[in-house]
Amino acid sequence: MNIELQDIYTQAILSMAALVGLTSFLMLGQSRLLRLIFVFAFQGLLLTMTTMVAAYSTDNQHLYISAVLTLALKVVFIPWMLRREVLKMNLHRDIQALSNQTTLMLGGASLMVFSYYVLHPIVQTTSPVMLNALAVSLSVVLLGMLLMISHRQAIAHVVGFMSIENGLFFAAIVATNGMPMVVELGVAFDVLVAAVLFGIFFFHIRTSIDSLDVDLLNRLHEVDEQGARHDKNRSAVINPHTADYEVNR
Amino acid sequence: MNGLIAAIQTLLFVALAPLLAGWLKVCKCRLQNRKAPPLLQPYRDLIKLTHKQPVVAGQASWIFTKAPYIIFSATMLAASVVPLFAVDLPTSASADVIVMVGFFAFARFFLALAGLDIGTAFGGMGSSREMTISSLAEPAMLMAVFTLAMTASTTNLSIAITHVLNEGLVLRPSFLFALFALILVAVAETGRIPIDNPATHLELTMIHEAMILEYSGRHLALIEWASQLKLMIYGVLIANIFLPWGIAENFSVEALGYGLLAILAKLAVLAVLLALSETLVAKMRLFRVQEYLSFAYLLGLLGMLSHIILEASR
Amino acid sequence: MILLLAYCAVLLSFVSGLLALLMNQRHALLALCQTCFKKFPGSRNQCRAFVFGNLDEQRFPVFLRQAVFVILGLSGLFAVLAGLSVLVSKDVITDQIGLGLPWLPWHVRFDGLSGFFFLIIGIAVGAVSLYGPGYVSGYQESRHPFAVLGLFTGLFVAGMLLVLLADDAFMFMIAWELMSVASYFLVAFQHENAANRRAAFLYLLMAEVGALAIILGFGVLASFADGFTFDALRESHLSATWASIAFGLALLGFGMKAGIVPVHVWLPEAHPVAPSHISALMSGVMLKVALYGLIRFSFDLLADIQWQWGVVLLILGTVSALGGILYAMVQANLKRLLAYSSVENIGIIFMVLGLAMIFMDNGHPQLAALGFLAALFHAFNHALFKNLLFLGAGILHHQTHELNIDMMGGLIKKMPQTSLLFLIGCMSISSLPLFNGFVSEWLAFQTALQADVLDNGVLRSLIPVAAAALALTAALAAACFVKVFGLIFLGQSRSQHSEKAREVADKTMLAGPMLLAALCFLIGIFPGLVINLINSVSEQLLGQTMPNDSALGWLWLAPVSAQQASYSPALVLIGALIAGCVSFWYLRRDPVLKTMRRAAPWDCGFGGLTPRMQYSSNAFSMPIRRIFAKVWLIDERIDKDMQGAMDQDVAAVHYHIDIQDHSWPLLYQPIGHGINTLAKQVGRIQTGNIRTYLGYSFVTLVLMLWVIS
Amino acid sequence: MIAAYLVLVIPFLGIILFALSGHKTDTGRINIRLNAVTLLATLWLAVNVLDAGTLLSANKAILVDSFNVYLIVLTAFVGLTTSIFSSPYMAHEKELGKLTDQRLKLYYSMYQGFMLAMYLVLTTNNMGVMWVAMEGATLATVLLVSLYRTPESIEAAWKYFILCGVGIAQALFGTILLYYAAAQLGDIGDDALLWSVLYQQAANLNPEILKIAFVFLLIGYGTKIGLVPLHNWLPDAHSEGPTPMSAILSGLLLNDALYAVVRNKMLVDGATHSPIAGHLMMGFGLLSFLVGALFLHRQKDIKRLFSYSSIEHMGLMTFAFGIGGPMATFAALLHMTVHSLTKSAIFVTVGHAAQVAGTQNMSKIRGLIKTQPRIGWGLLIGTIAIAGFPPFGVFTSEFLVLLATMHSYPWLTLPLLLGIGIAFAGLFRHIQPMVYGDKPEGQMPVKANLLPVMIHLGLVLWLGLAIPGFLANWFSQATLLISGSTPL
Repeated sequence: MNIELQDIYTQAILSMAALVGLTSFLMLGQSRLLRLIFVFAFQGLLLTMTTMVAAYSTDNQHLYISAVLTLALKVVFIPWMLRREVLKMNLHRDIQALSNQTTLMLGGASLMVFSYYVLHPIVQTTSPVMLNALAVSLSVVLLGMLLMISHRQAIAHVVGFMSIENGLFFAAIVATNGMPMVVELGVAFDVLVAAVLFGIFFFHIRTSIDSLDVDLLNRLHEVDEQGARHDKNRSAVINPHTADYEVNR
Repeated sequence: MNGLIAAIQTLLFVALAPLLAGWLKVCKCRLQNRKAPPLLQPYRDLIKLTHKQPVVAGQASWIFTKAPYIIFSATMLAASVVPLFAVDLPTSASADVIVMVGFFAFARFFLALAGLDIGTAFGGMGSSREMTISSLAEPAMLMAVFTLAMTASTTNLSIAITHVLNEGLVLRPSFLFALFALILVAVAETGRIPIDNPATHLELTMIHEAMILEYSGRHLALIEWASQLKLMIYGVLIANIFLPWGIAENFSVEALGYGLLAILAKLAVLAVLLALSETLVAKMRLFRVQEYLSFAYLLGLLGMLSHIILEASR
Repeated sequence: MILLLAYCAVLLSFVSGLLALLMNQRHALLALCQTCFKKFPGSRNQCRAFVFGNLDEQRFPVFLRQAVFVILGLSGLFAVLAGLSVLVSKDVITDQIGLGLPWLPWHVRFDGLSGFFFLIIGIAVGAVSLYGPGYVSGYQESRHPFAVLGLFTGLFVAGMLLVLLADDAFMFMIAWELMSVASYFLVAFQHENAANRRAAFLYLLMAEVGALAIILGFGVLASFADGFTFDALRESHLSATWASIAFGLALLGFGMKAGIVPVHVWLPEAHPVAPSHISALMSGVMLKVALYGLIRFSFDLLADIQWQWGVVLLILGTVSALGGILYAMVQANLKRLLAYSSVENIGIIFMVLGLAMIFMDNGHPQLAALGFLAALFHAFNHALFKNLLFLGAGILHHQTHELNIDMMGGLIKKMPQTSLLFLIGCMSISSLPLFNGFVSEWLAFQTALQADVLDNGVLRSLIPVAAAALALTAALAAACFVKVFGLIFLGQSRSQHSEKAREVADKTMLAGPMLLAALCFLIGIFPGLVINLINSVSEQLLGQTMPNDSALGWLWLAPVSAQQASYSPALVLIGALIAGCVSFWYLRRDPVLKTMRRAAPWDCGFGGLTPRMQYSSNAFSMPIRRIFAKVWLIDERIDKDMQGAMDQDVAAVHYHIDIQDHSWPLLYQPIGHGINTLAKQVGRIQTGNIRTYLGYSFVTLVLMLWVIS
Repeated sequence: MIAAYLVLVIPFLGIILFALSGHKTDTGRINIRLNAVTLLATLWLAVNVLDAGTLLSANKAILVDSFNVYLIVLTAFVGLTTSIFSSPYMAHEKELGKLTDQRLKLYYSMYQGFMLAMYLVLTTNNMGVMWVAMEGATLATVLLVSLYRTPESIEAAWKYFILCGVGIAQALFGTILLYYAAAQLGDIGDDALLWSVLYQQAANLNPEILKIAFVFLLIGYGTKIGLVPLHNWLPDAHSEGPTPMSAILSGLLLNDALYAVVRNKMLVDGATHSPIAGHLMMGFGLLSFLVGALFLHRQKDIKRLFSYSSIEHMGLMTFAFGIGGPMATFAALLHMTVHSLTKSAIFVTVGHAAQVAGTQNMSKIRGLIKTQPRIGWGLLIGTIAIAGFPPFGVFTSEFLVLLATMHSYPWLTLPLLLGIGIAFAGLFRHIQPMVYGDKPEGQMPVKANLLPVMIHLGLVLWLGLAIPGFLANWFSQATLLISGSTPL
């Protein structure tokens, strides 16, 4: 594929894709929450711009609406809310040590390659641009998940979650020029409600564990701490001759 | 005619059983350098017992008082299906050798119950041991009998003996094994040395005597008689299955006479052998009995296998 | 018409179950009746009096109990009638019921085999319903509601009958599981005891596993056929391997229900804890239904019998028979002992069935028919005498509140009728001549003795060994039941309870056992009655009948030919009567000697016998325990309490014995252990950390994408 | 068609009604009535479908065919019976002081919100809207999970929210890919997300894209189904939320997520002509089934126990749909119905049992039959039914699944068999001590309405004995739709 042979729209979209991918990387490596939120807002802005470009080039009215929605939600409302939380919780000074940042970045890079690899089969039936765009959005999705896996702050989780949404949105816009209106509105509504709910949950979590570290949310699990107690009873399951099988008695 | 002969045979069985016991005792005493009681002493004992009023334990139930009759009848029925001096016995058809073993089991069942009825320790001990030994002896016995049954392909004793007779002298390894097995079982089942000693009442070793300790009078007579009968049945079985020659095959008077003489002679010899072995062998501990009986079982099994592998292979 | 009888039997058992549910609805009934009478004022006063009399608070429970059992008894009666008529008419009746899957209504088929088992169930249910009202009156309504007992008894019986009627895999499984589940509730009926709950759990677990195996067995057949009806399954011609797999699955499933070693363990746990009339049905009848299933599966559906299956059955049967009776021997709990003895008898049946299979595949259908006959006959007999013994055990429990035979003794004088009935049961199960158990064992021996006709040397030597094991089993069974009868009924009372025991007041409770005992004896003397019925079964199923030599007349049993073996129990009975009477009258001819003198037994001069001097259950079986020591896991301890100077004097001796089944540590504990360990390992994936969970999601996604491309 | 709209409008009105008016004592009763009216509407809808066959609204927004019509009725039915249960249950919880009026208001309006989401998932013809509704269901219930505001419930709700959110986002990616694939065909335009259109065009869709799309859809909706290893939210959410919510989550949400997967699978199968989608589903299904069964053994909390049982059963259904033959599909459809009925009935009894004992800890719940026989028997019989004993309907479907597996993949029956056995043991080792035995000190009966349980179990029993003609007809038509042939 020769980039110079593509029209300007395609070039713009590809650049946007590259930038969106880059912001995802930036977020992945980010250990300060405020910066993380800023980069997230920037990604939202890129998304808005992409939508605008798409709307302009295809002359699609409803894409403008979705661009506005994106701007309002992802660039303004959510970052504002998160930032407020961070400041309120006094988390902006915390630097969360990412134990193996290098590995993480390498992993992220290989995810990108992997996205291309996965989506490669569809290149036969479609343009390479699409492949690029889809691969980037897939890698944004995957990087978002990786972000959530590697960060312990609930705020970072929300950012990761929303950046996954960004990735999806990007794919929708680039690959298919947006979804049908009703779906777009629905998705936007869901995102809004989700954002509100996140706000409520921050409050609840804070009151319950006095922190937003999700690793502390680990009461509900199936791992056996008192192995010995179970060992004693385990042969009793169906043996009527030993003790009582009703283990918990 | 057949029915009459069968009845006579059975009655003869019953009548001769004490004689065999007497003869055995005589032989044994001779071998042990003791003065023997008269040959007919068992008859005198039986008559004396039947004329005494039986004394029964206070808590005895009907099982205790009726058991002797049941035991005696069952043993007599067993005797009735064994050809004594003539084959072609009609009773053999109505009850074959398996039924005969069943009759023994029947008698033993009630004997053991009677032992438990009074509630003494001895009775329980005797019953327990008797049932243990017999349950080991029974399969061994059936193995021996099955060897015969498979050779003659019948379980009808009368027909089986005819079969052996008609075949003439064939040396079958299987019969040899079966014979030994049957002898060992017979010794165990009739309570002879080395399993049990009918002559003693030594508390810790007795089996048969422990069960009948509380019996007296006609009850005791019946039980004694039944056990003499059982000894005789085993003797006749051994003699007539493995050495059937001389037994009457038709009902002419001389054939019957020869048959009777032949079986008497065979039994006499067997009794001598038994006496000899009882003199030479010491009594076993109770818990070695299973070795003895499993040896018998092994012999029976070997007999069966040698029949299948050596004699009937195809 | 015949099918109608069968349907009646099923419906009546359902109705009896539903009727029992009315136990708590007296007030509703009362109201209903009142409105009815108001509506129809013309009704007779007697009728009204009858209705209200029975709805009286005192009278109602008694009345309802009787009504439930009367209906159950009618169900049994109809089952007997249906079974007999189909056996006599030799018909095969098919029908369809509009239940089940949309494309598969319930297929019903009533043929000789079903009919024969109908007969067994009918007799047992009849006996139980005669016995039932008296027995259940001992339960406290508040603790052990009759509604539950009655409902599930009805469902249980209906389930068993439906299994026999089923002609498609789906209905078969539904009926089969109905039977299992209903009996599970019955086992758990007295659930206050932990032992009962354990037993019920174990029972249901094994029933479930067994049922799954059966489903799979059907599944193997169905995957080579089009449809689940038995007709379709019969047409599925399997390769030898698949047929063997199907047979193996069926054997596992049905064997688990039947109680074949080593999958027998639920039996000795469940039977002792269920109410006695239920144990009687479970042991006497339900195990037979499992047998029916195996016969239906292998002889009817698979049809192409392979002799290797026969060998498997033979070996398993032998092991079960020996194992069962040896374990029975050392039990002190009467019902547990009886349960193990059921294992033994089922083992015998399987053994003979194995022989039948071997003969079948080796081209001796007549001998196969003989083995088949022996197996079915023994099944019939076992149903009779095991039912009898369980009902007897129930009476004992009802009267003495004991099941430990070490706590009984001397009951023969207190309960003369029960003891006689129990004695008949013991004699039948010990296979003594003149009783039915002997006839079937005799037939089994006769089958085994025909091994000579086989070409395969291994088989020819294997079968006699099995026969010898059978002999050992029979002898041990006799020893075992001498112990049972002797310790329970003879000797002196070993406890307060048995000291105070009385004969049952309610004589109808004895009617059930009496019926069974009479049948035991009757069949023992005239086995031809049942054999003719079974012959029509094997004619339908195998196309062969037992070649009974009719030359000797109907009193005789000559399975192969009169030359080979024959048995005439009637003549033996006559001989026995003659011998017994003659000796009896001869010896008692002198009137002076007729009387016996009563005296104290010999006590070795220690001053009186006490009950504690008697042999106990453990003492009785001690020689056998020593001889076959390897068969059990025995934990035997003697603790001495010492006292006095230097602790040299023995104050008291405590004897403990605990006997366990080998199958627990070898089979069940490893499985239980394995599952628990596995569950523990699997539990580790649920760490509680959300990041780990996200990681799972991520890895799964990546993995799937990788897989797909 | 009006019926279909009614079904959607009534719960919507319900949300608004409950949200605006504060909580009153009779809110529970109004909730019951609303659900009853919805049920009537769905029945009307069902009659319409019965008469006219597949219904497609004029704007193609709503599609009701034989596959979803019975699910709609089932949803309404379970919704109604659960609301009958929830009314006294929540009142009791309030008496105990666990809840405030404010939260009850939230509860009731979210109840209707959840129902709306469910109806929308089922009735919509648009795959995008289906996704929106599915996410909406998560959002509606997430606050219900944390209704008690205990640290555990908040933790559970957070996990539920995040895991399901991330999961469902993947489903959206799948949907976008689907749309993309359809858009390539040209001249479909906005109809490219309509299932009815996609289904017609399935053979022309790009198989490669659809394969990838299916992976995303399966993992996305699979998270909601509770497929191992994506299931981790499920036991937490079930055990910490109020019991009526567990009942509808288990009975409805999981079903509808599976419904979404199957709808998508139909498209993918049409495009790829390979069993790859089926194989993926079989793999996930079997894994969930086995792992769920094993987890049962280790539970201490009664609601957790049954949520693992749900995982196990959903695994079985997924597996059955994965096999794909007519018999397996029929079985899976039937299993969806009976599982939903049985499981919601069980949760109802479980809720009461927990109230009787005052705890969800199974080691503290004892002797239910002696304390309150109806609850004890209800729990016991429900467990018997869910464990797959006949004559209950669960048996029928498991029977068919086993036989279908035997037919197509004989060796897979072995793990299946093992799983059923392990699951049964796992359930019963916990249930039996709870229902049986003597009544412990201080355990008192509670006011309970067990009518729902009886009706549910009665229906399951009926389905086990005979499947009514119209239902069988729907099942077989749906089977035809999904697998291409009918078992009839």
